[in-house]
Amino acid sequence: DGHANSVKLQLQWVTQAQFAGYYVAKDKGFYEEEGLDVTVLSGGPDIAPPQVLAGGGADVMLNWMPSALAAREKGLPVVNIAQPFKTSGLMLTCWKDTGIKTPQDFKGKTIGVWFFGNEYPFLSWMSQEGISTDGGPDGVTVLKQGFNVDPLLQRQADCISTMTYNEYGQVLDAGVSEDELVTFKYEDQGVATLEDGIYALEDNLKDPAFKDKMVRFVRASMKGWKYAEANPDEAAEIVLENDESGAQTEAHQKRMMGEIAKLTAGSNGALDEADYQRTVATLLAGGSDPVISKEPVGAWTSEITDAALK
Amino acid sequence: MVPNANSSVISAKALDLTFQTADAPVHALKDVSLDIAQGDFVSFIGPSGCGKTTFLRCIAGLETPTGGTLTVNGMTADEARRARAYGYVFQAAGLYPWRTIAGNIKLPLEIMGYSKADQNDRVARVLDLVELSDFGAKFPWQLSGGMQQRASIARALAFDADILLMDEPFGALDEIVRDHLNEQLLALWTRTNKTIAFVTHSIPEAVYLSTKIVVMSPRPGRITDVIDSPLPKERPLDIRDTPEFIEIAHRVREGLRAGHEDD
Amino acid sequence: MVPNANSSVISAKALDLTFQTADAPVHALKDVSLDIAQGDFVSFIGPSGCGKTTFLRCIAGLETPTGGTLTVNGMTADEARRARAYGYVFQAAGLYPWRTIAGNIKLPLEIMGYSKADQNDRVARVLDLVELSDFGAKFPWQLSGGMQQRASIARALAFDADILLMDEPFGALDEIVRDHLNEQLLALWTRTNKTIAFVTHSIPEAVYLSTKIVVMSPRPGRITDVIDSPLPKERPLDIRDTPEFIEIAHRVREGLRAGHEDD
Amino acid sequence: MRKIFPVLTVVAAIFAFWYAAVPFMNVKETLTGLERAGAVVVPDNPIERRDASSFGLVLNNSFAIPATYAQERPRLPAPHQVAQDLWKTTVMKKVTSKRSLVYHGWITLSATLLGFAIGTGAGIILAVGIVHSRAMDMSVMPWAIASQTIPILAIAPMIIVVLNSIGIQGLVPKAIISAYLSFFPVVVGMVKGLRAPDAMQMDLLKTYNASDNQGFWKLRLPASMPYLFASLKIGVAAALVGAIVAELPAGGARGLGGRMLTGSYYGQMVQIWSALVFAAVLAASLVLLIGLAQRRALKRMGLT
Amino acid sequence: MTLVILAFVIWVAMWALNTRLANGPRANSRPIQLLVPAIFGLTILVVWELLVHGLNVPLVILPAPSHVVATFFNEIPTLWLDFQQTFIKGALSGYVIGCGAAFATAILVDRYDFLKRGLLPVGNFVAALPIVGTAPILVMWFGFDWQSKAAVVVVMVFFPMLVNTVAGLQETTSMQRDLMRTYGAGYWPSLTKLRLPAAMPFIFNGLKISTTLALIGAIVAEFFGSPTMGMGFRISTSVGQLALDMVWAEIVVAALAGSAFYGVVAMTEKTVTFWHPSQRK
Ligand SMILES: Nc1ncnc2c1ncn2[C@@H]1O[C@H](COP(=O)(O)OP(=O)(O)OP(=O)(O)O)[C@@H](O)[C@H]1O
Ligand SMILES: Nc1ncnc2c1ncn2[C@@H]1O[C@H](COP(=O)(O)OP(=O)(O)OP(=O)(O)O)[C@@H](O)[C@H]1O
Ligand SMILES: Cc1ncc(C[n+]2csc(CCO)c2C)c(N)n1
Ligand SMILES: [Mg+2]
Ligand SMILES: [Mg+2]
Repeated sequence: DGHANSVKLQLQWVTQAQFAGYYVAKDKGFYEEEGLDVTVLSGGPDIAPPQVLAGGGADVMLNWMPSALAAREKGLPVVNIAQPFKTSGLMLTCWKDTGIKTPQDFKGKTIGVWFFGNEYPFLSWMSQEGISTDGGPDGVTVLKQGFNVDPLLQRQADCISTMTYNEYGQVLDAGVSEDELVTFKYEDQGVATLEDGIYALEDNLKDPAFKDKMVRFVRASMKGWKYAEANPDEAAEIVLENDESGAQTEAHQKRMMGEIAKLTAGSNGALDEADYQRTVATLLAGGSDPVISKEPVGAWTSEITDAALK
Repeated sequence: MVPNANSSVISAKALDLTFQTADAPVHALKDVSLDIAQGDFVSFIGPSGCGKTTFLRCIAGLETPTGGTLTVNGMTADEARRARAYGYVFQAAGLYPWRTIAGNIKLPLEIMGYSKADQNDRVARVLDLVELSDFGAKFPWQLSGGMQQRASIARALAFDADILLMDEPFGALDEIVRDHLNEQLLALWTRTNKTIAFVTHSIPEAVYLSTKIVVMSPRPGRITDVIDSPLPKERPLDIRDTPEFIEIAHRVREGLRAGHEDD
Repeated sequence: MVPNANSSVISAKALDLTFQTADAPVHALKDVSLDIAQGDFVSFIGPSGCGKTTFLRCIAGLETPTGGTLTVNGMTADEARRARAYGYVFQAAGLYPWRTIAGNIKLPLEIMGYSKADQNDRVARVLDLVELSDFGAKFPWQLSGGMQQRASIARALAFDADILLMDEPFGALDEIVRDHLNEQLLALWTRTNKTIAFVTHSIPEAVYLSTKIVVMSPRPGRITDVIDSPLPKERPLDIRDTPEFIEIAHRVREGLRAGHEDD
Repeated sequence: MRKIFPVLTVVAAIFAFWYAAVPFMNVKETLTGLERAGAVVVPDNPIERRDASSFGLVLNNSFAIPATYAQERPRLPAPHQVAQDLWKTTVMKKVTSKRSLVYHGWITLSATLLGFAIGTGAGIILAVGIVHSRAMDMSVMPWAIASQTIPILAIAPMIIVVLNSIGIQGLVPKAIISAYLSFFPVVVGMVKGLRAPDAMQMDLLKTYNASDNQGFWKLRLPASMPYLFASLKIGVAAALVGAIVAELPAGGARGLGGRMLTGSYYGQMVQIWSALVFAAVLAASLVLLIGLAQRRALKRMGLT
Repeated sequence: MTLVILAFVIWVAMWALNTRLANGPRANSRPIQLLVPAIFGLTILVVWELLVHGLNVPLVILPAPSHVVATFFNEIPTLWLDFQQTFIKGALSGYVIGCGAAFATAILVDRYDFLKRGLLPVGNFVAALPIVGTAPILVMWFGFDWQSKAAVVVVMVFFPMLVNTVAGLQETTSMQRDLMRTYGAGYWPSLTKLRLPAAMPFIFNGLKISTTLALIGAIVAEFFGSPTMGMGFRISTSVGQLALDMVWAEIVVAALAGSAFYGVVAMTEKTVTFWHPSQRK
């Protein structure tokens, strides 16, 4: 029946090239080829995808692993079934003229951080550096960063969180040259956590029909991703067509697609266990109030990707 | 004042009413006995707070006495109210501002389920009676205070009640308009032969209108004097300058002052 | 009615006042001439809308006439107002509910800058004058209507104004209370020898109180009759049943009716 | 004219003040930009400028004033920048375009109208219940007041998710949030209105031995009309705010709320400002419309 | 399923009980007037609890009240910190500044009729600006800390307070004003002795409306950027962590603080405007 073939996907942000693979797969008919009817639900800062999943509003979601593992500990058993993003795009972007050269220079500075479950890699990084996050001359003052780069441009913060593919570009678009900035990629600092994985509910995965549906979904999605990597401009156009807000510009989405392609490049969809272990280690190390308190069990499965990539 | 079941339209015996309020109970009526016969025009006069309104409301079944008996048309007051035995005119006209004058007069007729045609007939008739025929389509605020008060009397006359209860209907009007309405009310009473119970503050008004003047006094509210008027039924306004009139007025004033001195 | 600058406290000559309203201009006062001498008690009577209030407000400098001349204590009305030449008593007591009775009486004294000690003296004195000594610390709503009105008279007496302007001060009270206050007012007037201008709707009240009764009539508001009262200064309440009294009352009523028939 | 002149004066004063404020608000970013382009500015160090007063900066770099009015990401956009953006996004775009404010305005408006209808209906029903049942009056009223201390933005996402999970999506969840905000003023106003008839008016009906039903239709309801309209005006403005708030977690970033969100997300201050102005104009028009309906209805009822 | 039925039964029973209490002989006594809403509130909690368990609602969507209460008591230090940041620093300071400024403006507006006719219509327009749009702007202007929250609150409470105060200052009857004129009283005596006292009920109306606006404004503004504490901060980050129990604990704090704030202002009103008919009995 129709239900067996319909999939609702909850994104974790508004429509942008960060999610190009799914829009491409839909637009190019890859889902249709798999017999799937996929609805892509865009997100935003006030939407918690795990909550939507729990409420039955979606079958699968995209999520950053810290947030997904936190949900798991809260009793919502979500499982990573595929990991199209190999590399993390998260970084801190700082003004060079503040004198920041290494993470140790953060002391006494003000840093904007995204919360919503994404603060944990930062906290864990700072605790590894031995820097307190409660302000004061020897610690950093943390701000809950809103959704834009103005705190940096207006120097309310010395550093802010940016994604290589989005906010960093916005800083440059504002007329700032790369020479004026210093960046710290989480990937380079060894505190990267997995981003933009595909997650489903554990209970649903016990159902073979659902599992089969997911296999087809992941297969088609990865096909979409690989197509997007190969045809970035076309992918950006497809994203633009699907943007309901009318706020996105072509230049911005094309550049984003270019940067996204670098992050998905190393992945065929299967989760690399080493990356997973590093993510978990980072999170368990996280400061005084760690996001997860114990090693998660069954938080990911390779069954789906194994079947999809056969 | 011997009760007479046949001719008495309203008959109160040893009526008592105490209001329970937050602080002290208020003894509003004490041992009030009175008989009103068919066709009487009875005025109630007395200082503020002596229970005039309360007594009228008891007759209307709007207040329940805490003691004594009260019959209206041979029924209890509440039954009489349900039987729509009387028309009630309040101190202020109390017309609904969102209805025209005709609409206001129709209100009781609609509620009592008169037919549309009958409603219109009656409205026309009572408008004529109070000389407001040209004003049926106007809204209340387009009329002067005196005209509004006449409309409210028309409203009480529109359905077939033999009793008219009026609580200071002209209290808010100026003396000249009041004189005029008094004349008209007398004419109407003569023509229709209704029984009227009328509350007022004004001695001349009471004397001019009534066949019977009931003087009340407060704390607790009770009847101190009942004066049967020797004036003829036909009363030109000038009657107020006659010695008989002045004599009765004097007696009423004396009665009032006596009641007042109890304080 | 020959104007006499020496004895005339208030002197109006050919006063005219037209209100400009949204629709048609209202001719509220037309050619009003009147002299009020020191110590007079002048009542203004007339049907609603005849300009009684307007005339009093002109004297008080609250309204500006559009024609004619008006002097109060030899000054213009506005100068007199600034010189605090009169006390004004409104129809409703208009006490400020957030002040005690004493506080209300203090109000004009505070504004006029009397010393604290003087304020207390005066409050005590006028409270005594209106027989409210025990109620200084009460709030207005804790008093009956008649007591409130007495407090408002006390407020107008507290400072040294020779003129008292009163606009239907007892209009809202019941007849008995009113009689009582009338008596007290007369006593006060005899004692203080103030000049009083007094607006009323009630013929008995006008006749009972005044040395001079001014009958007015509307559209446009003008003076139709000025009656000098032959009654003695000492007036018990019973005087109202004397033939002289009834005679004057009759004349006032005739004057009123004549004005009314112009409509 | 007598009515419009003071308003125009105040508006002119606001614009004058606004224009005067722009250089001070934008000077720091403007100077940084100009410095990048090679101009000499004092002081020549962005950190010193951050800690300097805007006032001094404008005085010392007066050549930069014109540029403060033409910033792409201004802290305070100049009125003409907002006006240009409004013009571009309303008149110059097809109304079906996703870049048209009219298109987004309509999305918000439809949620507002539906929410307003639901809120008003619920409010009236609740008010009737409260007036007719003492139990309801005593139990519900205190909690209705307490319910308004809950920050709607905090529970809006939950409402959306909960409704989502029982299969309600799209316009309705937004309308329900919008209704949540608009129902309260209606309840308060209608309770007051239905209780407006004084004891005498109620007694009059009693003398006619009228039923409760007749009392409602012939007295309470007509007497409550002025109150109803007064609260509808407050309610419709609240409904619009509700619809805009609901657009943040509703997904898709559509509607005026979506515009404000994406504007803030991409640092497009001008876009926020024009969405704000558009929303305020929308609110004012809705209130005006209800005012017109009020005037007509009350006039026909003889109440004015 | 039994739990759901039980919930229904309890609901019906409560309603029957409340109807009896409300129509009973002592319905106007103080205890009953507190008891009836209390029973109603308690029933809602019990029904909520039963439904959450009976329908197996996931914790991450709606926590049971018992769970929220437990969190509330476990997290008191955090809640207290957030309360200070948002309520004391943000809401209260904004409330004082906003209401104070509105009051001063109202006096000015009242003095100059021109301002009144010009400013009030514009004010109504500005008051319709949704907070969702103004908050990001004000956070950008005034920074991440409580100052920007106070600014949002100022913007939210200013016009309701202004409109009420202006209306209040016009509340005097012409007779009361004329009385002042008969004393030859100038502007200031009229203002302090007549118009301000007479305006108090309206001023308090504005102050009461502003209490809830202030709290909501301060919380919502934190959604758009904040330091790492505050009720709005906690709510938005806890949603991300699916700590719904914490979200509801903060909502409980908000409701308690809001009701208490309102109550304090209402009580002050009672003492200040003791003379007003609505306050007497
Ligand atoms: N519902 C009530 N509850 C308590 N006391 C009441 C109530 N109605 C009237 N009273 C009191 O009963 C007494 C008689 O009141 P009533 O209204 O009958 O007087 P009245 O003679 O009509 O006075 P007035 O001339 O002022 O209209 C007064 O003391 C009044 O305060
Ligand atoms: N401020 C005003 N603007 C326009 N017309 C007014 C104004 N004040 C009074 N009038 C009109 O002037 C006329 C005289 O009014 P005034 O109040 O002096 O009458 P009055 O004799 O005191 O009547 P009442 O006995 O009803 O108090 C009336 O027609 C009234 O409508
Ligand atoms: C409130 C909130 N803050 C941060 C993220 C993390 N995140 C996931 S995708 C994305 C977009 C990057 O351009 C960001 C920031 C989130 N989901 N919600
Ligand atoms: Mg009465
Ligand atoms: Mg008058």
